[in-house]
Amino acid sequence: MSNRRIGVYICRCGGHISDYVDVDRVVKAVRDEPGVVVAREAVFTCSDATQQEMIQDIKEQNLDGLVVASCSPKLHLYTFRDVAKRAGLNPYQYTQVNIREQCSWAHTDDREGATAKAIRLVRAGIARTRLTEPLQPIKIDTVPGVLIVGAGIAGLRAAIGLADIGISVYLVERAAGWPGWARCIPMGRRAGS
Amino acid sequence: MNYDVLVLGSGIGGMESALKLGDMGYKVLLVEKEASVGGKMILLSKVFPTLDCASCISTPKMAATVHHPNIEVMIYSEVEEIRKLPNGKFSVKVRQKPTFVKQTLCTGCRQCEMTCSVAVPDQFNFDMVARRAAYIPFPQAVPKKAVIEREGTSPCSFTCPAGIKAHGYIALVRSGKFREAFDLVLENTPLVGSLGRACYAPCEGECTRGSLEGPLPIRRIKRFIADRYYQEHTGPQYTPPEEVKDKKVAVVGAGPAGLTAAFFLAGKGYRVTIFEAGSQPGGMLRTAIPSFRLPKDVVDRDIKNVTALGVEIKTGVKVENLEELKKSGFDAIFVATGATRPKKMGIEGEELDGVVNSLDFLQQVNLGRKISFEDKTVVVVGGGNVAIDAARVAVRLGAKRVIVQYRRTRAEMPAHDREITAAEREGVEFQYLSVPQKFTGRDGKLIAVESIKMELGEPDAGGRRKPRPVEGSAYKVAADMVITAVGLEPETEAFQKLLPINDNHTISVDPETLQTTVPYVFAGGDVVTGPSMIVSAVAQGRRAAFFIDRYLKGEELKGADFDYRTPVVNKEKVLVRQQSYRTLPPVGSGEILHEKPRGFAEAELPLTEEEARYSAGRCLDCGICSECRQCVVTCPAGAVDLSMREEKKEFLVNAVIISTGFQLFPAQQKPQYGYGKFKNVITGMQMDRLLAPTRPYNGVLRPSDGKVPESIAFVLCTGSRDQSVNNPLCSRVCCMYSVKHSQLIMGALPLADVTVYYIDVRAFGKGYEEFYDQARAMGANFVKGRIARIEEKEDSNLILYYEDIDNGGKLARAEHDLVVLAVGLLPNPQVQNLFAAGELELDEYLFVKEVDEDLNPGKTSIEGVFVAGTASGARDIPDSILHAGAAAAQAAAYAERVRVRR
Amino acid sequence: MNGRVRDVREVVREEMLMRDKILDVLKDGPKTVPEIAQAVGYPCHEVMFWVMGMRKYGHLCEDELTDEGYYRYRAVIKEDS
Amino acid sequence: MPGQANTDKDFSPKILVFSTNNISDPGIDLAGSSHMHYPPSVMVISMPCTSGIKPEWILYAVEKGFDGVFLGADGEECAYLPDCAERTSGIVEKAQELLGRKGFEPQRVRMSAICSVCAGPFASHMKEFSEALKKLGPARKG
Repeated sequence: MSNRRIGVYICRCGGHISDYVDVDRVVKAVRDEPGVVVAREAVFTCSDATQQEMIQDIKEQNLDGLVVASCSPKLHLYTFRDVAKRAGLNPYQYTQVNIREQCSWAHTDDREGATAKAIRLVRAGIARTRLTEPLQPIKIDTVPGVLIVGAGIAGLRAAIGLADIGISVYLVERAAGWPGWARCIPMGRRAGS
Repeated sequence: MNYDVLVLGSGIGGMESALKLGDMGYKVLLVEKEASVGGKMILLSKVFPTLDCASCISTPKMAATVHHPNIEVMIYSEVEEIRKLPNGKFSVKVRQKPTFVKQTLCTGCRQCEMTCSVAVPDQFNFDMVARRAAYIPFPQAVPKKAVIEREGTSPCSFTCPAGIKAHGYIALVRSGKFREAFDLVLENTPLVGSLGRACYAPCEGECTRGSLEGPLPIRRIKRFIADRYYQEHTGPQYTPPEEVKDKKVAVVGAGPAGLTAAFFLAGKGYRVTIFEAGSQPGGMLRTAIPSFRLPKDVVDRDIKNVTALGVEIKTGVKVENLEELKKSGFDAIFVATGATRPKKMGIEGEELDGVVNSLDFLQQVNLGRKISFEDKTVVVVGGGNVAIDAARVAVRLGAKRVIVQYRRTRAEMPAHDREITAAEREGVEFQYLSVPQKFTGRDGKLIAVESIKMELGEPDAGGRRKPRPVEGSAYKVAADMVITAVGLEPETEAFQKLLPINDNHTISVDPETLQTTVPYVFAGGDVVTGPSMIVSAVAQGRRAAFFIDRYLKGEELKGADFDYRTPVVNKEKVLVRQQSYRTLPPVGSGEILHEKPRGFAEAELPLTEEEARYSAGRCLDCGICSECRQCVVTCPAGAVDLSMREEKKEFLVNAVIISTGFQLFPAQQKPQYGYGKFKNVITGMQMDRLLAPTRPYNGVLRPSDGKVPESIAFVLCTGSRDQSVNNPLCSRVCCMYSVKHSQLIMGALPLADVTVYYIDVRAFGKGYEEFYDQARAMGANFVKGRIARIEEKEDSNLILYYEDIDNGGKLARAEHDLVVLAVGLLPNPQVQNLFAAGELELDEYLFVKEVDEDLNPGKTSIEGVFVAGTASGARDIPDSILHAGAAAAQAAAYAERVRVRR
Repeated sequence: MNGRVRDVREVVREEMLMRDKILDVLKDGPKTVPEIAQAVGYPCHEVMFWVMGMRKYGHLCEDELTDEGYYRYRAVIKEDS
Repeated sequence: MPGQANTDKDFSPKILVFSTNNISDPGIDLAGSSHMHYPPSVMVISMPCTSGIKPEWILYAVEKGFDGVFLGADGEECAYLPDCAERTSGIVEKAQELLGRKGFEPQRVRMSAICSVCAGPFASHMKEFSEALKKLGPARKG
């Protein structure tokens, strides 16, 4: 993880970032951070053209880390994870840095301060990318069966509901009344069977 | 496209169902009519009884819903029809409304909203504050993308032949953005000043305000825009485009059509030359329209808008051979020579000295020839605008008597009514139903006009009643001058060998593209349409430029989308959208009309800035969006696209969940409580907004004047448990949300008194009773008694009359400075229209009926259709979520069964 | 309607017309809603719509709370553009 | 808000904020999108739930140059743990203890519930905290 090859893209957001943050200075400041191979700015990092550029950079320069400094992850986290994926990376090899909602827009009164903060935030994002191991989704096989304790109306209705969608149900009832003494009644059937 | 389950409505119930199903691996289509998911819960301050932040619980769910790999969310969309198929599946038609913002490009920066020129009540703040026509629903919206609300094209803009965005520039003037308004008009025509004076303004005829106190003075507002701009800028602020194309276009005729075409073609980078037969450019603007209506310096300044783009105007050049012109290096030609030849009357004496045609006459005067009609009697023949212009000019030249003879009545007169009235006021005499039969002269000089009276006979093919002479009614008028104005026609003989010419001398063109049979020749304006309005000629010029550009680029002409306009908005709908109207009288006509005016000073006063803005402020914003295009200009991402159209999509789904939620009781239906009338009476939902951090005001304030309230009353059971409004049901949430409000208010405003008027407090859920006790302990005053009526005092405080049950049931009164009506929940009536008639059963209160409520909650009368949340009855949030889970499980089971059946 | 309360839609629409007038009135310093209403000659409850709309879109913001229980509002000098 | 005078020109305390992805981070975002101002020396790291913070991290942050650490906690709305606020306050206590042992003022750690619409409260917390830290002076003396 020490020799990561990272691409960094700083968004101007059509002025919403660049009006308050000196984006060129941010690019210069992070260009020589350890692991950074590509550092660019773009008017809109979320535009199709810039996304294509990222994918191309990742492929051509063999990048294994992607940092996009733009807006809140609430907006484009999924967009850029998808970019990473399309470029053949693990989506978690990408880090979103929020320099709009939590930087340019919050410090519209202080260009110097906002620029310094953006540099720190992007550096932090790069460090994070450099130091993290990408996650792999894990798949765990489960048993499509459910144990229901109590065969009152709630237990019974739940059992029917589960059985209806093809999940085996084991319904356990302590009392001696209905549904009889059965301790363990398999009620389900697999869908389609 | 196929989905396992369609979920209708993305409130907390809909999201819950969709997420449950998505997590189980089912493919879900979620349709939401608003521009964000979230429903009503996201708008609440807190939830009871835990006082958790509603937004904090909702936002992660909203994001999860939208990003879920198994859920497809369609926002700003409405289900039009659901039809059950014999195989148990459902066919669903969805209408996706255009958002006018390309969702993939929008970055949620709200710049469009900041610059938008139209303010409308914000439905997400329950009308307590304004939003813009361009808007992001609320700060936590998911997706956080702007939409532009457009109900259609406003009638004024829609009717303008030239497509000038009348509503747009009106809205800009209202905001005081005069330069932007000028630029907007300039997008459709260079002749801003001329149209502002001489246009016959079809827009004003369509103005919805016309059915109230009278239309807006749209034309004069345009004149105001032009005057203001021209005052500040003696020349255009632009230069020819940097990128010049190598193609050249010749425009024949420097009238409105030619100038407009040249303007747009030059703007696209073509090298354009206009050939004008007259000595000065402007066409009819210069020659025919008298300067008291249109000063010639205005025409000059308008023309500068064209020449500033590098257009060369060659005057005194009459083009007769188009092929030669083409050979001299032009790639396309636009013929816009107008209708310049006066028709002859064909009666005896027309050649006499003293008989002139109107066009020659007006031209002479406009070119500054000194003519005096002192002591003369002038007869003008004809009833068009040119005739009236001639008559009014004759008056100004000092004529003793000016008579207009017209063969039909005033009602049939083609001249603009405003002009006729003006002429009357200036002392012009009108002899209707009169036609000259002969002009008599002495020594070749006119001395009299011999006319005959007419009567109107049967309507002809065109529906106009044909005049016929009345026998023996001939009469004679002594006259020194006759001006004939019986019509104009194009002079097209020179083009005859190249182009097909119609019988009425107009050039035959393809009406869509304005191309003639000779591909490189296009024609437009009066030479194609016959005599028409300036604004129609402008329209043709614009159209020609569009298609000439395509022709020169080698693109297909037919079927190209020129000047698409969203369908016109329904004026009736506009008028009922608003409950009441204040009378906003139109400003005076501004015309200085008096008997026998002399000189050619402009007859109409300009609007003052105050008048212009006031007049623009009368606009009803018919289409909501004014098309002022500020958002288009300002959007950094170029995401705004006003030409977007709605899309209809069809899907096949296995099961349906209806989670369309509830409506709040419209509190106006309890007039004795004065909601909508008394300023400080609000609803519980409005109180929730006031308490939420994304509130409409900067705190909990009285709507009457922004004061921090000191004494707040809650009126429970407003519109629920109330036979008088036809809703006997308990709404289940009003007690608790009012208790919640009380607690929150006591937290936010420690000095305020809180009184809750109740019938009985229903605190049935887990922790609810404790929550209620807590409110009491905090100091909320609970008074048992139903409010009979509320009165408003002079200072906007409110007097509540109630039956004080705990004190022997005597009538009591109390004063408060803010009253919150705890309105109940009502069914959402739109559900009924989703399915083919009667298929979906509703209960007696019009909620969706649960046919097997005890064992299968959520099951409806249609197998495979389930209902979740408040669509089937009043519920609080936890119950809605529970219900949504039940509906999801059953929908999954049905989907499974349908899948198996296949 | 009783003629005293105008339709919300109509009042809200006029924000664009009233904005400059209100900003003009605020030139001399922050004012409460009743003070603004008196200066522009419109009823308080209508001024509320305009002031709150202008506040929402950043043309003005609240200042201190007066002893009478009213907030004062002051014009915001636009930082951008 | 604009127009506020900067009293102490030399020292603007560096504040590290821990926020939560679901709840306090959107609140902090909202402060930005409403153009509310707070000192740019505030930096935010977001995470799933503040109850996962180790007290040692806080000490580390202060040792490495942050003058204060703020935990923007969730209330009961936390999607992971209903008692996360309690756990977080436990962490704060431990962190304060750690700081104290190393000679740092315990006031350098603060926590408050920041909800998804708490834009205004967040901005004022930051201003107040910043002022308080100014009075304390830089964490690393000399």
